[in-house]
Amino acid sequence: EDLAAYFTEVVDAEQKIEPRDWMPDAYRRTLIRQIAQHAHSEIIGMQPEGNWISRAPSLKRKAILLAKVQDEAGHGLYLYAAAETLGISRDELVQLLLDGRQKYSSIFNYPTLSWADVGAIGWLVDGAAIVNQVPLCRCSYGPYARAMIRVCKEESFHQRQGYEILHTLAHGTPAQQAMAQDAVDRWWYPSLAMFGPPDGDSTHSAQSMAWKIKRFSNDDLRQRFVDMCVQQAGILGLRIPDEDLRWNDERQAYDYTQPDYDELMQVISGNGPCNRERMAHRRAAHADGNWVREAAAAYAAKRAGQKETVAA
Amino acid sequence: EDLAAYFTEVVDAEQKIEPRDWMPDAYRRTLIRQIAQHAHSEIIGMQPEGNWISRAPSLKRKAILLAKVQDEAGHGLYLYAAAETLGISRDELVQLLLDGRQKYSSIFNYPTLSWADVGAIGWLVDGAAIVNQVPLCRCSYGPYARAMIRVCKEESFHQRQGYEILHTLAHGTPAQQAMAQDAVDRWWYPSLAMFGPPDGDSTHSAQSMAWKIKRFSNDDLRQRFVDMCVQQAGILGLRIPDEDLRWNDERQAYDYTQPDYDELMQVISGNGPCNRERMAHRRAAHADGNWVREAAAAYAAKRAGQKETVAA
Amino acid sequence: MNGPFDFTLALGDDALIAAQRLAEWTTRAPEMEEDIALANIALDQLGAARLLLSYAGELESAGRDEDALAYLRDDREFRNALLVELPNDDFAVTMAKLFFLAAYQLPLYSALAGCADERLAAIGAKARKESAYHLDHGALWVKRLGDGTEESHRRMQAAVDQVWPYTHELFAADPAAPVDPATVRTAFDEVVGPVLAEATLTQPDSAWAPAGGRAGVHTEHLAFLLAEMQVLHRAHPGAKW
Amino acid sequence: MNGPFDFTLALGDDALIAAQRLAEWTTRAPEMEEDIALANIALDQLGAARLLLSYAGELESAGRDEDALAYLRDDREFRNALLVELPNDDFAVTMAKLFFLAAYQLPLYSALAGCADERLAAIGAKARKESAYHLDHGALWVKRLGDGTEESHRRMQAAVDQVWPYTHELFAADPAAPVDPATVRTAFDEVVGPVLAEATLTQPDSAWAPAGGRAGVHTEHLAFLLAEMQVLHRAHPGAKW
Repeated sequence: EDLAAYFTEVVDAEQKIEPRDWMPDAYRRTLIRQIAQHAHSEIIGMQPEGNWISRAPSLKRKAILLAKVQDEAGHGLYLYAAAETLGISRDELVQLLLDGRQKYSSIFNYPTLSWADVGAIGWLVDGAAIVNQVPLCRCSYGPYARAMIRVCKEESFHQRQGYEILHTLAHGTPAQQAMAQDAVDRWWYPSLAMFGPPDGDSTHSAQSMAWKIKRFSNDDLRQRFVDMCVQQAGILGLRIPDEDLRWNDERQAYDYTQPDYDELMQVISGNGPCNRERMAHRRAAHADGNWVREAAAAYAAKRAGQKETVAA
Repeated sequence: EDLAAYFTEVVDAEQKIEPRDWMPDAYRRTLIRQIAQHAHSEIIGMQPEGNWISRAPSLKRKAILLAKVQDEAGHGLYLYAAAETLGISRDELVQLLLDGRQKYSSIFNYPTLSWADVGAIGWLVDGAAIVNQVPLCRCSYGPYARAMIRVCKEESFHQRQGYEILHTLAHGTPAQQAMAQDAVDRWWYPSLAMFGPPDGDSTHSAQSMAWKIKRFSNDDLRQRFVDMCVQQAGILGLRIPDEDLRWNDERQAYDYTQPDYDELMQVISGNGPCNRERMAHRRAAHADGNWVREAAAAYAAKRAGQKETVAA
Repeated sequence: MNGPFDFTLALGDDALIAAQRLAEWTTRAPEMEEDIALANIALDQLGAARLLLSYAGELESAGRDEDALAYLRDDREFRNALLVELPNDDFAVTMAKLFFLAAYQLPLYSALAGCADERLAAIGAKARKESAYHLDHGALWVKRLGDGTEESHRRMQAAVDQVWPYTHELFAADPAAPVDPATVRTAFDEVVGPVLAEATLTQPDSAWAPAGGRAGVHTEHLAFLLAEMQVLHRAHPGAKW
Repeated sequence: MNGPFDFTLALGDDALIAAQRLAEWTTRAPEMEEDIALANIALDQLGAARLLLSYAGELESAGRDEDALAYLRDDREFRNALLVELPNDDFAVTMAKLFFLAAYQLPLYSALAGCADERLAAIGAKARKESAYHLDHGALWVKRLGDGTEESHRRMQAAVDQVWPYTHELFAADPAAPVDPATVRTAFDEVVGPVLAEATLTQPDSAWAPAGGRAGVHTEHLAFLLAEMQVLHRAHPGAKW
C-alpha cells in the first residue's frame, strides 16, 4: 500500500519512476508494450527508406539517408535497452516481433515508390512521430523519458532533412515537382492515421493519461500536426490532398478530413500493402544471421574458457 | 577381328557407325568425351548471353536473344541424347560436368560486358563453332553427325543474328560504334583460340582423323575462320585487332597473329575470368532444383502406382 | 482502366512484366526441359506484349511504339497487375504465379477473340492458344509439387497462400473495357478450384486483396525490375538497335 | 593507372563501390549492432569516395564533380579493383572482402598521408584512421567466424578462398602513381597472415590473379550494381537533388 501510494505521489509530482522502484503490474505491462512497439517500429521503419539507399540521386543524399537509417537502428537499440529495464530481454522482445505477437507502427506497411517518398517520410512521418513523442520526453518512467529526449532530437534533424528533400524537389524540374506532390498525396492520410483512432474509440487512454505515459489525446495531437503541416506545405509549395482543409476562426485551428480509419484497422490487422513483406524481410534477416550469432557466441565462449585457463 | 575389320571398312567407306554396331573402346570413349564436352558447352554457353536477356535494348532483340539461348538448351539436349546412344546417361554426364571432371569450351569463361558482346559472340564465337562443326556433320558416328546437322543449321542462323547486331551498332551512334569495336577487340583472340592449340601441340588428332571424327587440323580450321572474318569485318566496318593481319598472295590466305596459347591453357586449367562463376552458377541451379526434381519423380511414381492399382 | 487504350496497355504490361520475370529463370531452371519450357512461355508473353503495346501506341496516336512504351515509362506509368511483378522466389512461387495468370489470361483472351475490335480480337485469338498451353504447364507443376513430396507440398501451399491475394486485382470490374475482367472470374474459379484440390492444396480464403497496379501504384519490386530492363535503352537516347 | 588523376579516380571508385556493397547490408545484418557498424563503414567509404572523386574531377579539369563521376560513367569507365564489386554473398564473404580491403587501404592511405600532393595527403590522413577501424572490425569477424563453429569455419574458409585471388590486383605495380600500390603488399601480408592463422584459417596459395578493374574490364556484376545506383540520377538529366 505504501509502495502504491509512493508511486502515485511520484507520478503526480511529475517526478520519475526508476527501474528499482515499485510499480503496478499494469503500468509495467503498458510500458513494455508501448516501448517495445516503438523499438520495433524503428527497426521495421528502416526498410521503407532503406529501399532507396542504393538509388539515392547524389552521393551527398546517399550519405544523409544511410546515416538516417543507421540512426533508426540506434533508436531501436536505446528503446530495447529502455524496455530491458522493465525486466524483459531484447531477445524476448525480438521474438515477440518475429512471431507477430507485438506490433510496430502501421505507417511502415506502405511502400516507398519514389525518391520523394524519402522526403515525405521525413517531413510527414517523422513530423508526426515528433508530435507524438515530444510529450513522451516528460513520461513518468525515467529510462523511457530519457531515451525519448535523445530520439526526439535526432528525429527533428531527420524531419528537417525530409523537408529539405521535398523543398529541393518542389523547386526543381516539373518531373521532380510532380514526384514530390505524388508522395505527399500518398503519405498524407497514412500520416494522420499515425495518431491512432479518434478519441472516442481509443482504448487505454484514460489510464495512460493518469500514469503520465500519455499526455494528450489522439485527436489533440493530430490537430497539432495538421496545423503545423499546413503552414509548412505553403512554404514548400505543395498541396495537402484535402479539399475540405480550411482555417476555422472559431476553433483557431484547421478543419480537415479524417483519415480512413477502416483502412487503418485493415493495415493494423495485417492487411496493408507491405505487412507481409516487411515481416518476411525481418524474419529472413534474422534467420540468415543465425549461424553468425552462433559463431560469435562460440568464439566468445572459447575466449572466456582460455582466460579462465590462464588465470588458473 | 571381323568386327574390327567391318568397323574400319564402314569408316573408310564414309558410311555411318550406328549405336548397335561394334566399335573400338577408344572410339567410344573419344566420342563420349567430345560429344559431352560439346553438350556441356551449349549449357554453360547459355550463361554469357543469358546475362543480357533482361537488358536487351528493344523488345524484338529481347525475343531473338531469348530464343537463341533457348536453342542452346535444345542443342544441349540433342547432344546429350547423342552421347546416351554410346551407353552413358545424361545424369552421369551432368554429374561429370558438375564435378569438374569433364570440360566445356573455354570461350564461355569470358564475361559479356556490353550488349555488343552478344553480337560478337554470335558473329565470332558462333562463327568459329560453325567452322569447327560443319565437318562434324560428316562424322563417322551417325547420331552425332545427325545432331550436328541440326545444330549447324541453327548456329548459322545465330551467327547471322550476331552479325546483324554488330552491323546495326557499327552503323549507329558513335557510342554504339565504340561498343561494337570494343567487343570485337575483346572477343577476337579468344575466338581464334577456340580451334585449340597449334597442330604441333595437338594430341589425339591423328587418331581422330583416321576415325573420321575430325577432318581438318586446328590450324586449317583457324585459317578458314580468319579468312572468312576479314571479309565480313570489312563489310561491318569494324577493325580486327591484329596489326599484322595481311593478305599473303603466295598462300592465298591471310597472315595473322596467333592467340596467346599460354592464356588459353590458363583458362582451360580453370583460371579464366569466369570459370568459377560459371560452374558455381550451374551447381547452384542444379542444387536449387533438387527438391523440384524429387517432387516430379514422387508424383510420377504415385501416378504409376495408381494406374497399376486401376489395372489390377 | 477504361477505354481500349488503357485496357490494351494494361494487358500489354501484364504480358511484358510476366515475360521479364519468366526469362529470369533462363539458365536457372530445375531441369533443362523446364528451362526450355519457361523460355517458351516467356516468348509467348513477350510476343503478346509486343502486339498489345504496338496497338496501344496506335490507339494513343502520340507516336509511341512498343519500345517507347516498354522502355521509356517509369513504374508509376505501368499498368500491369501486381501479381506479375512479384519476385520469382522459389520455383513453387513462380508456378503459382504462372498458373493463376494463365487461368486469368485464357478466358480473358478467349472473350477478347470475340470482341468488336478486330485488332484486339486477332490478338486474343492468337494468345488464347498460347495461354491454354501455359495453363496446362502451370497446372501440371502445381499438381506435381502439391502432390509430390512433403517438402514440395509445403512449398507449393506456401506459394499459393502467398500469391493468391494478388489474384483478386485481376478481376476488378471495368464495364467500359472491351472485355470486363470481372466477367471471367467464374471461368478462373472453375479451373483453379479442381486443380488445387487434385494437388491436395487448400484454396486460401484470405480477404486481403492488394491492388493498385492498374492505377500505377505498384509494389517496391517493379522499379528495380524496370531499372534493369530499361538501363541500356535509356543510356542511348534515340539509338536504333 | 598512371598519374594523379587515374590514381585518385581508382581509389575513389574502390571506396564508392565498396560503400555501395556495404550499404546493401542495411536492414539485413545478422545483429542490430552489426547493421550499425556496417553502415558506419559504408559511410566512411562513401565519405572518402566523395573527397577522392571531387579531387579527381578537379585534376581532370573537365567540369565533372563527384556526382558526374559517380553517376554518369558506365562500367567500362570505372577503375575500381574487381574485389569491391563482387557480390556480398553471405556474411563471411562480406567480411573477407572487408578485411582484405582494409588491410590494403590502411597502408595505402598511410603512405598517401606522407605524399607530396597536399590534397591527397590530407585525404590519406583522414581515411587511414577510418581504415584502422575497418581493419579491426574485419579482423575480429574473420577470427570469430574462423574460430567459431564448424559451420562458420567452413563458410569463412570458403569465403577466404573465394576472395583471395582478387587481392592480387590491388598491388599491381604503378611506379608513376603518388603511392605505388606494390609497395604496400608487405604491410598487407604482415597483417593478413597472423589474423588468418589466429582464425585457424589456411591462407590460399592459388596462383589465379584475376584483374582488369584498373583498365575498366570488370566482372559481369558491376554493370548491374551501376544500373541500380545510377537509375534515378540518369532519369532526370541536369536535375538538382
